[in-house]
Amino acid sequence: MGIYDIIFYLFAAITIVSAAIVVNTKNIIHSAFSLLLTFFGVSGLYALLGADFLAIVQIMVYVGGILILLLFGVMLTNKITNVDIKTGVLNVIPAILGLGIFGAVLIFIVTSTNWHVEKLVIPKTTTSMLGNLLLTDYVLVFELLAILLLIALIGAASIARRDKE
Amino acid sequence: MEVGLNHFLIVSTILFSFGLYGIVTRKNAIMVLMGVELILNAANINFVAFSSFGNFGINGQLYALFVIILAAAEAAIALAIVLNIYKTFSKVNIDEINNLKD
Amino acid sequence: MLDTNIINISLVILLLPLFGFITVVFFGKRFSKLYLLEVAIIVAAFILSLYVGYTKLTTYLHQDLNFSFTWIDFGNVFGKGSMHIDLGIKLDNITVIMLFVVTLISMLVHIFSMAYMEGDKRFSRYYSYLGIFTFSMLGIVLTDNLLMMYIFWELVGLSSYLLIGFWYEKKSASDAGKKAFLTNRVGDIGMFIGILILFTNYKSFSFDYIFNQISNGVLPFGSEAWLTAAGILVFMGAVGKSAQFPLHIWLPDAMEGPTPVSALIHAATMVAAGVYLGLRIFVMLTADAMLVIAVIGAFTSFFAASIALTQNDIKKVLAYSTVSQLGYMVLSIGVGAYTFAFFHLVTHAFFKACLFLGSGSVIHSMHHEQDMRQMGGLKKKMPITYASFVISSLAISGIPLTSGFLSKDGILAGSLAFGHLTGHWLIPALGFLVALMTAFYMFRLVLMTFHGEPRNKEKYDHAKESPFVMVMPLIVLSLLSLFFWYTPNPVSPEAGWFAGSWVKTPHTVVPETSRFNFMKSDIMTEQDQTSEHNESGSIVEPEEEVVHSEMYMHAMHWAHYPAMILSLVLATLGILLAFVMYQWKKISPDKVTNTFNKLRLYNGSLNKWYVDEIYNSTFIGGTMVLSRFLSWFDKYIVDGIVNGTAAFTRVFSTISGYFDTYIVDGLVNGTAFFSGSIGLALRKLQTGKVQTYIVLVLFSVIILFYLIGPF
Amino acid sequence: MLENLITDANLIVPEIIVAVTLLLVVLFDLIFHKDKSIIPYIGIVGLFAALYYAIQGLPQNSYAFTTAATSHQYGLLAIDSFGSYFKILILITSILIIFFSKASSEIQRIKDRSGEYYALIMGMVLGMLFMVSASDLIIIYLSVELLSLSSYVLAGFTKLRDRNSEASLKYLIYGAVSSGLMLFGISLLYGMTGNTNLIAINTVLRNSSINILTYSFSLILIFVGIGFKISAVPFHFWTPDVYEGSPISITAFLSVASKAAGFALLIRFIKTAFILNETDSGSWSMIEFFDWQTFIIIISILTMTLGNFVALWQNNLKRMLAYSSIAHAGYMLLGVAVLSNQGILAVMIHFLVYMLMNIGAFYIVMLIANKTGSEDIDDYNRLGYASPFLGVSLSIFLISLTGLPPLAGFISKLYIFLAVIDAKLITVAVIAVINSVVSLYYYIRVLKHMFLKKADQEPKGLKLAPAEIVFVLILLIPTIIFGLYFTPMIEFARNSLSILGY
Amino acid sequence: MNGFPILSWITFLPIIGMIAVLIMPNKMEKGIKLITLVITGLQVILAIILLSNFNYSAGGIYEASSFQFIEKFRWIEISGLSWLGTFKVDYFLGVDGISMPMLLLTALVSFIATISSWKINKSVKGFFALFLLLDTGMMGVFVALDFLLFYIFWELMLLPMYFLIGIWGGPRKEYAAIKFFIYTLFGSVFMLLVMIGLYFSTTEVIADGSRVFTFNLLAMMDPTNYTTNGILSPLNPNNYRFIAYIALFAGFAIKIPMFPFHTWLPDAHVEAPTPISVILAGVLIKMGTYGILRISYPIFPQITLDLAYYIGLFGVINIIYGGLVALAQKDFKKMIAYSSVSHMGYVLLGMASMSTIGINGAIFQMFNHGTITAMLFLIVGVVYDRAHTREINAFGGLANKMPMYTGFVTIAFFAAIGLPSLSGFVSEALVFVGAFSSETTRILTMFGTLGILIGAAYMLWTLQRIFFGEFNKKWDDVLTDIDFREYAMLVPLAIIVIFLGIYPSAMLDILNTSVNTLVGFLHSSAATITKMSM
Repeated sequence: MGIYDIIFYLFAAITIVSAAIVVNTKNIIHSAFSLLLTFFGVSGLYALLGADFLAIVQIMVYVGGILILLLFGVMLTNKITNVDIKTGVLNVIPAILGLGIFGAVLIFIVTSTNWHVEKLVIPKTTTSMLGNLLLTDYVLVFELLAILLLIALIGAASIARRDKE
Repeated sequence: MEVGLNHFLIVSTILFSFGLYGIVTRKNAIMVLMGVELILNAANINFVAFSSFGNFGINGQLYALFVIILAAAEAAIALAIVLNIYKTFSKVNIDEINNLKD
Repeated sequence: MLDTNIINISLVILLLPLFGFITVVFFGKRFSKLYLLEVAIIVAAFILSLYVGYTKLTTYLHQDLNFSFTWIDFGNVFGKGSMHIDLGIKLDNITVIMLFVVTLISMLVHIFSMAYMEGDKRFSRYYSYLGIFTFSMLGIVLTDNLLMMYIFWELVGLSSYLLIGFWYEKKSASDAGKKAFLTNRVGDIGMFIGILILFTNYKSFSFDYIFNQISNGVLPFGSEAWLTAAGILVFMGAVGKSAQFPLHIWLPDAMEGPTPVSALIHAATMVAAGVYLGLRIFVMLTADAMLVIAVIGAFTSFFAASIALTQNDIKKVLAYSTVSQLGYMVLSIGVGAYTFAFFHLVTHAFFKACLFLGSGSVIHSMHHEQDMRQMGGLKKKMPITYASFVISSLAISGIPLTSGFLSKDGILAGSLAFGHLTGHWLIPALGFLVALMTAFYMFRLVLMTFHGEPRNKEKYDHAKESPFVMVMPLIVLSLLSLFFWYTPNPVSPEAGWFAGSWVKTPHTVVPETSRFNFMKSDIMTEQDQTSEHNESGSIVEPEEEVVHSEMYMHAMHWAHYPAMILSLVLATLGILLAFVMYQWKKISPDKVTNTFNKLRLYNGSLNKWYVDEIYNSTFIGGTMVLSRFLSWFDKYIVDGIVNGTAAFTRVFSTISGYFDTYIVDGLVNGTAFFSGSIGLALRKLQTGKVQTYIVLVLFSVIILFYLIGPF
Repeated sequence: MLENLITDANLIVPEIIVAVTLLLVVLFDLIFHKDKSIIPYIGIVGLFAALYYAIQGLPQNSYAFTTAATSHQYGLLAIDSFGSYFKILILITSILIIFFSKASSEIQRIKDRSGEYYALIMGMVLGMLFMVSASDLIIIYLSVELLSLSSYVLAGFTKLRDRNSEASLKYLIYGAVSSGLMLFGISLLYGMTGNTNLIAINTVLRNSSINILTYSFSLILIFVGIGFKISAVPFHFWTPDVYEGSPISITAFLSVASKAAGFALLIRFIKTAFILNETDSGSWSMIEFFDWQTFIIIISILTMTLGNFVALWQNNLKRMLAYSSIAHAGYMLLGVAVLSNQGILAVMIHFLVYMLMNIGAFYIVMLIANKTGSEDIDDYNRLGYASPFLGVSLSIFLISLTGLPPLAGFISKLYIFLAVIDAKLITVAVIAVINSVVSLYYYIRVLKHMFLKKADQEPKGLKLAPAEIVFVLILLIPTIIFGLYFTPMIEFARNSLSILGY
Repeated sequence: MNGFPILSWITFLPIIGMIAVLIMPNKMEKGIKLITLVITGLQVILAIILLSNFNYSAGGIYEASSFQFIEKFRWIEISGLSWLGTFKVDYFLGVDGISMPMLLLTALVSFIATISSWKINKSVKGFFALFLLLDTGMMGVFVALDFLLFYIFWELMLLPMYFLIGIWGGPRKEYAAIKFFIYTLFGSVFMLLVMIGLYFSTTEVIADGSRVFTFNLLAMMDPTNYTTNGILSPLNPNNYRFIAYIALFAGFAIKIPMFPFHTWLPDAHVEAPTPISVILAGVLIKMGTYGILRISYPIFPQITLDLAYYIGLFGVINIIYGGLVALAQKDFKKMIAYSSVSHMGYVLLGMASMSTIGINGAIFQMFNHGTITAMLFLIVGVVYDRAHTREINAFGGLANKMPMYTGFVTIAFFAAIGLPSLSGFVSEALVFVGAFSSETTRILTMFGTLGILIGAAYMLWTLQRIFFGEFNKKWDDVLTDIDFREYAMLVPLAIIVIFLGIYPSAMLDILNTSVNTLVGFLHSSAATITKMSM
């Protein structure tokens, strides 16, 4: 077991444990901060896979953006004086049952598949390669995402703002 | 056992299952959204892992990048909707908001 | 072309009453005297039929006249060649005699009714009905084929229905009409099936053609059993129309109609149509069929006579007596005494019409009183009626010098011979017993009505002899009940022109193997062979009688005098007994009643042996129960099964209340119920909770994966 | 590079126009913030222009945005007549929906936000246009998301009633999960084939063996995303709730356009990625790893049965129409399940007709709701007498939806059954016809309420603007004409049958 | 007819009328009624013109050349479909001896029903517009020779009928209307599948010489047109053909209505307004038997011959069952409705005989039942209009109060009973004769004859209860004898009933050639198909 493996297991553990906390803790704030850890873990896994740029983006966008958004959400939808910002659960038994089967099937098929595996190649300059791809082959996607963000902006603004009464 | 593709896939699968579990079980809309994020992250791990191990080029990372951007957009809209719900119902517990049903 | 003329005249005779019917139906309301037209028409018809009868019986005595045309043409039918349905008329000797009888009695009834029905609010309607009846009856008489026979048969049924129910305000009258129609239809079904059998095999309804084919050895479906069946089935029509057991029940009820109608239809003509039909198909009756017919006839005559013994309603006695006498005629057909069956038909028509009209006269003068127990001593008040009544009663009892003696004697002789030849002795035995009973109940009737002391003084005082238009028919008919019209020799009918030359037993056409032994021809005569090989379609009647074997001739000869003497003795005995009980009061009728009632015989007879009751509780009741059950079944089960399934309905009946409340207007029946239930179940999935939906989606994915995945 | 870009841009002129219109709408929203009544017209002009170019583009047959790494036929978008046909349908629907929205009192009441409203509509249109021509899984995913994000917002846009917000939230959560599953499926498929382009995937599948379990699972997951869009059972759960909760114009839009886009996507997905070859007679033989036929037949039977049977119970007309649209998705899936050009033709025809009758039905429901404020079936009592025009028109639309001759709905149903029976799927056909009998119950129920029922109080007649009558007639007349003379409709669809790919 | 498209005119004339009616303002009720009367009157005239130009010796059935007044042109043609070749539908109308009586009946009954609708005063415009639409549907069914066209007409009359019962009907009208609709639709969707199956099994040569699939009914009848592996082709070794026959038959049987699919009929009849009952009983239910003769028989001859016994069996069940249930009815109209079930049994029995006489009788019975039942329903309408009840026991003694009415009732009732000299007798007798002559249905026929008795029983019982006995004073004011309008409806029917009873050849000659052709074709085609499939 090399250092690579140890780091992998570390990040994997962080990811999975914190994800477990995210979905199991009753306290929303706890859960939001666990999510932060999860994102970190995933980011680490990206790094292990040689996706350095992606790892950074993960942290920037998720931690800097999405998570903050979520926290805002939590704050805005719960009275701050309310000490135990807790939330109930439902569907636990069918969920465990269903997802148990679902997860088991998934793990079974994932592991049993003979994936196309070659030697792990870690490209050095992912950032420039990604940049190139983004503006050549995937320029359409790039534009599409721009419009998507615009729509998200308009949509979010229009639905969240207070109506003129 | 040396860490290989399967390890990453197992992590992603677990993450995926947790995400779904969260979505299904949590009452709070925001926590449901957290579950969605977990799913997206799981898929992203897959993309990156496949592209790295399968030598499919760097496209997989690009896809993950797209997904991250999309997740942000989705989160923005989602939270706007949740806020709207909160304004309307003064609560964000999804299971209590079911006027629309048969 | 005299024969064409006769045909044309016959057609005119047929259509005249129809014309009268239509005219009176449409204009009877506006012109109240229009019934006179109807009377005039029937008089004309009578005169014409006299002419036809005369010409036929003189010029064409041994030749039949035919006329037919194509009614429906089916063209060239696949696999069967050209096919068509013809209608037509045929004049032979019995036709013209019947023509005469029908028009005569019809005419007399028309005349009689002018007084009897006077003042009825539907007077002209009555005449129009008489018109359509006469038309239908003449149709039966004239037809040369089974289909037309059936058509007019039904029309006769209709006119009978209309006339019996003429006073339809009375429930009993409309009931009786309905009963008559329906009972007749039972017989008609048999007749119709019989006709179907014949048509299916011979592609023709024509009597002559069918008989010709049979005599050529072409049997229905190739078997003699089917021939027997066809004969019996067609005869079923006669059982209905001639009120034979077990379909006799309608005739006594039919007395609800006006009495002249009873005379015309239910004594002289319509009921005789059954016998006429029997005679028409006589040649195709096999031995088995004949035996069945004989048994039916014998039993009916006895059975009806036994009821007639105790009836108190004057018309009921006559009605049962009619049934009984019709039984005689049927018996006569059964035993092969063709001539005497027809002879009795004719003589009975006259004397029974006379009796009915006489009773009508009595009823008329007694202000529609029909119960004999209210009568008595009328002979002084109504001498002419009384005289004609007595003559007719003597005739029906079979006392010499009357026509009844001649015909009845022939029948009894025939049955005796039959008993002798076949060993079926019960048939003649019943015949003779009935002769005794007939004489008794007829004179019981005469004595109770005309003799003794008046029992209802008030009605008696008002009674008087009927007007001329009513007694004239009585006189005519009673005169016709005397012997000299038929034969010069009052004890030998064969000596006369009627039985001697006009009406001869035709040659049977059934295969040798299914004839009675005594009917097998020992020696074929030459005419016989030519007739069998005549393929022109119409049989030329053999000039000599070759039907019966030597054996039969011997038997007849042997039976003649014993039968005559025995019947005479029995008739006299019956009359004497009536006198003893009702005139001289030597034996109290009550005592006899009580004696017999120890065996419940009296009440049984009085109540017509409960046949009606049995029918009511079995066939009619059963049908009604069945029909109500089916109606229920239809409403709840068939509808239920078709609309869904009954089981489904049961399973979901618990929630049906819920269902009804919400969906009943749109989704009323079972399919809807079924679909609604599915919908209801599926609907439960739509909880409104989005997370539940997601759980369901996840499960669905797993299930789909299981279903479709390559396991 | 730039040349390529220009060539490619030429191929997606309608999309570009819609995108520009979107920007213009936003721009004008800012400029005319007092009176925004001009904005819908900008949208209409833009959509008409796009429609014009879409019609122009019908004969085109080539890939756009081909990736440099691969040969020419691996484009991100497939511009073919099949796609153009659906683009035309979607654009026509969009134009109708804008007029529809202009007439809807719900939308009128949020006039001040109409800029955003129409911008989001344009976003939806754009998403759908990309969906119908997407031939790469990433484009598929992103265009679905573009459509979804816009429609999430639009579902709750009016904020007039609680149920708007609720619809929005449910739609969001359901949609996010569905697309998440789809994305996961895509990632698995990517892992197996190393590619996201449908053609490339097809090539890989032809040439190498793959793990069937994983393959099936990923396809089912991807199907969740598409099934969500076309509301196929069991991925339909959002449909009734969202249809009922959304503004009626959006409901109509979702039920027609977004479903059309979903079907186009599904057909292209199956036809491009999994076909082995197409015979001369137009039937497809598929790569055998996954039994698409059985799978879609199962889904289809479930869909139509559930749609029809549950619709029986609905009292809200919008909700009933939601279930009816589920049922229709079932019939159309039958056309897909045949896996032949014939089936595709039937689906295309059905969509054309479905657009007419469904928008028509929704429009009348909207007109009535405008006046009465109710979509409840009990409030329709005797409406046929008070407003005979609306009553008769709605009857015709509903009868056409039932599929009775001589209306266009019959023809499209006939074509579906022609395809199904020709494929010898007799049992399926029997189930489908029984379903169509069941469907009669709930359609006729509306008619019953309008004409047969007694009302507590006689409803007042509705005054209709001429424009509203014209709108109804525009939909009504083709519904009748195409029932009697359907040659042009079928010629049009038949000429648009070609799908790029093998 | 010199190119004058008379069949199109007679079929679509009511559509013109419908448009005219719709244009008329609501208030001009008289005008609307007059338009309808004129239109249906014109239809009768056109029908008479058709009859006078009818060639009695042309067989029709399977041979396009011996159909008359043919109108045929390409309605839909879509070429270049790789899997179908050319998709084409013909507008193909024509008349032969089987459709001619039905056409006459439709024209006549529609006209009578229009007169009978004179008293409709609720939503007059809607009523007559729907009525005329219904008229087109019915007429179209009887003249269409293309299956798709037939199907369209068949379905076309569903919706008007639904509304006509549902809006203008009695207390349970909604139930009855939906029941009618669902039953019929249920039958017809299977017809649709069979139609498509047949479409893919038959080809026809078109102008350019190529063979294409076809909806042409006549082409479907020709065994040489079958494709080798069409789903309903006898060359294809599967049993779909049998199933298709059953499905198609069920579709028609529901319309007849054949036991056990008959339960919609009493409901629909009882609830429908008088003119609609008249149409329903007079014309609509004939479509079922007509469809069987026109489509099931010649297209599936060998199965038809195989199943003859069962067709007859259901016929006899209809006769007896319908009759017995009618006997138990207390509602006048329901009684007559069930009598229709019984009478349609004769039609089935006659058809099952597969013989010229039987089928002649069956078609003649269809016509006669049309006229007689129309009369019966009009008769019910007369008392219902006046007394507003149909309870049989509520009446009594009407014979004195309403003598002319009673006269018509007697004619109608006795015609229904099958009294000779009225038309019902001839057809029933021919049915029995025909059915008895066929070995398969012989025993059944014997049971069937029981219908004669049961029919008489319920009819006479009803006659007695309503018209005889004591008059119920309650009705003294309301019950008046029939007026001119009612004469106008009843007299023509009565005349037809009597005329055809005395001179049935007037109708049978129209039928005969076609029926002979049909019977011959049945056997020869069955033989051909049997040979092909071996």
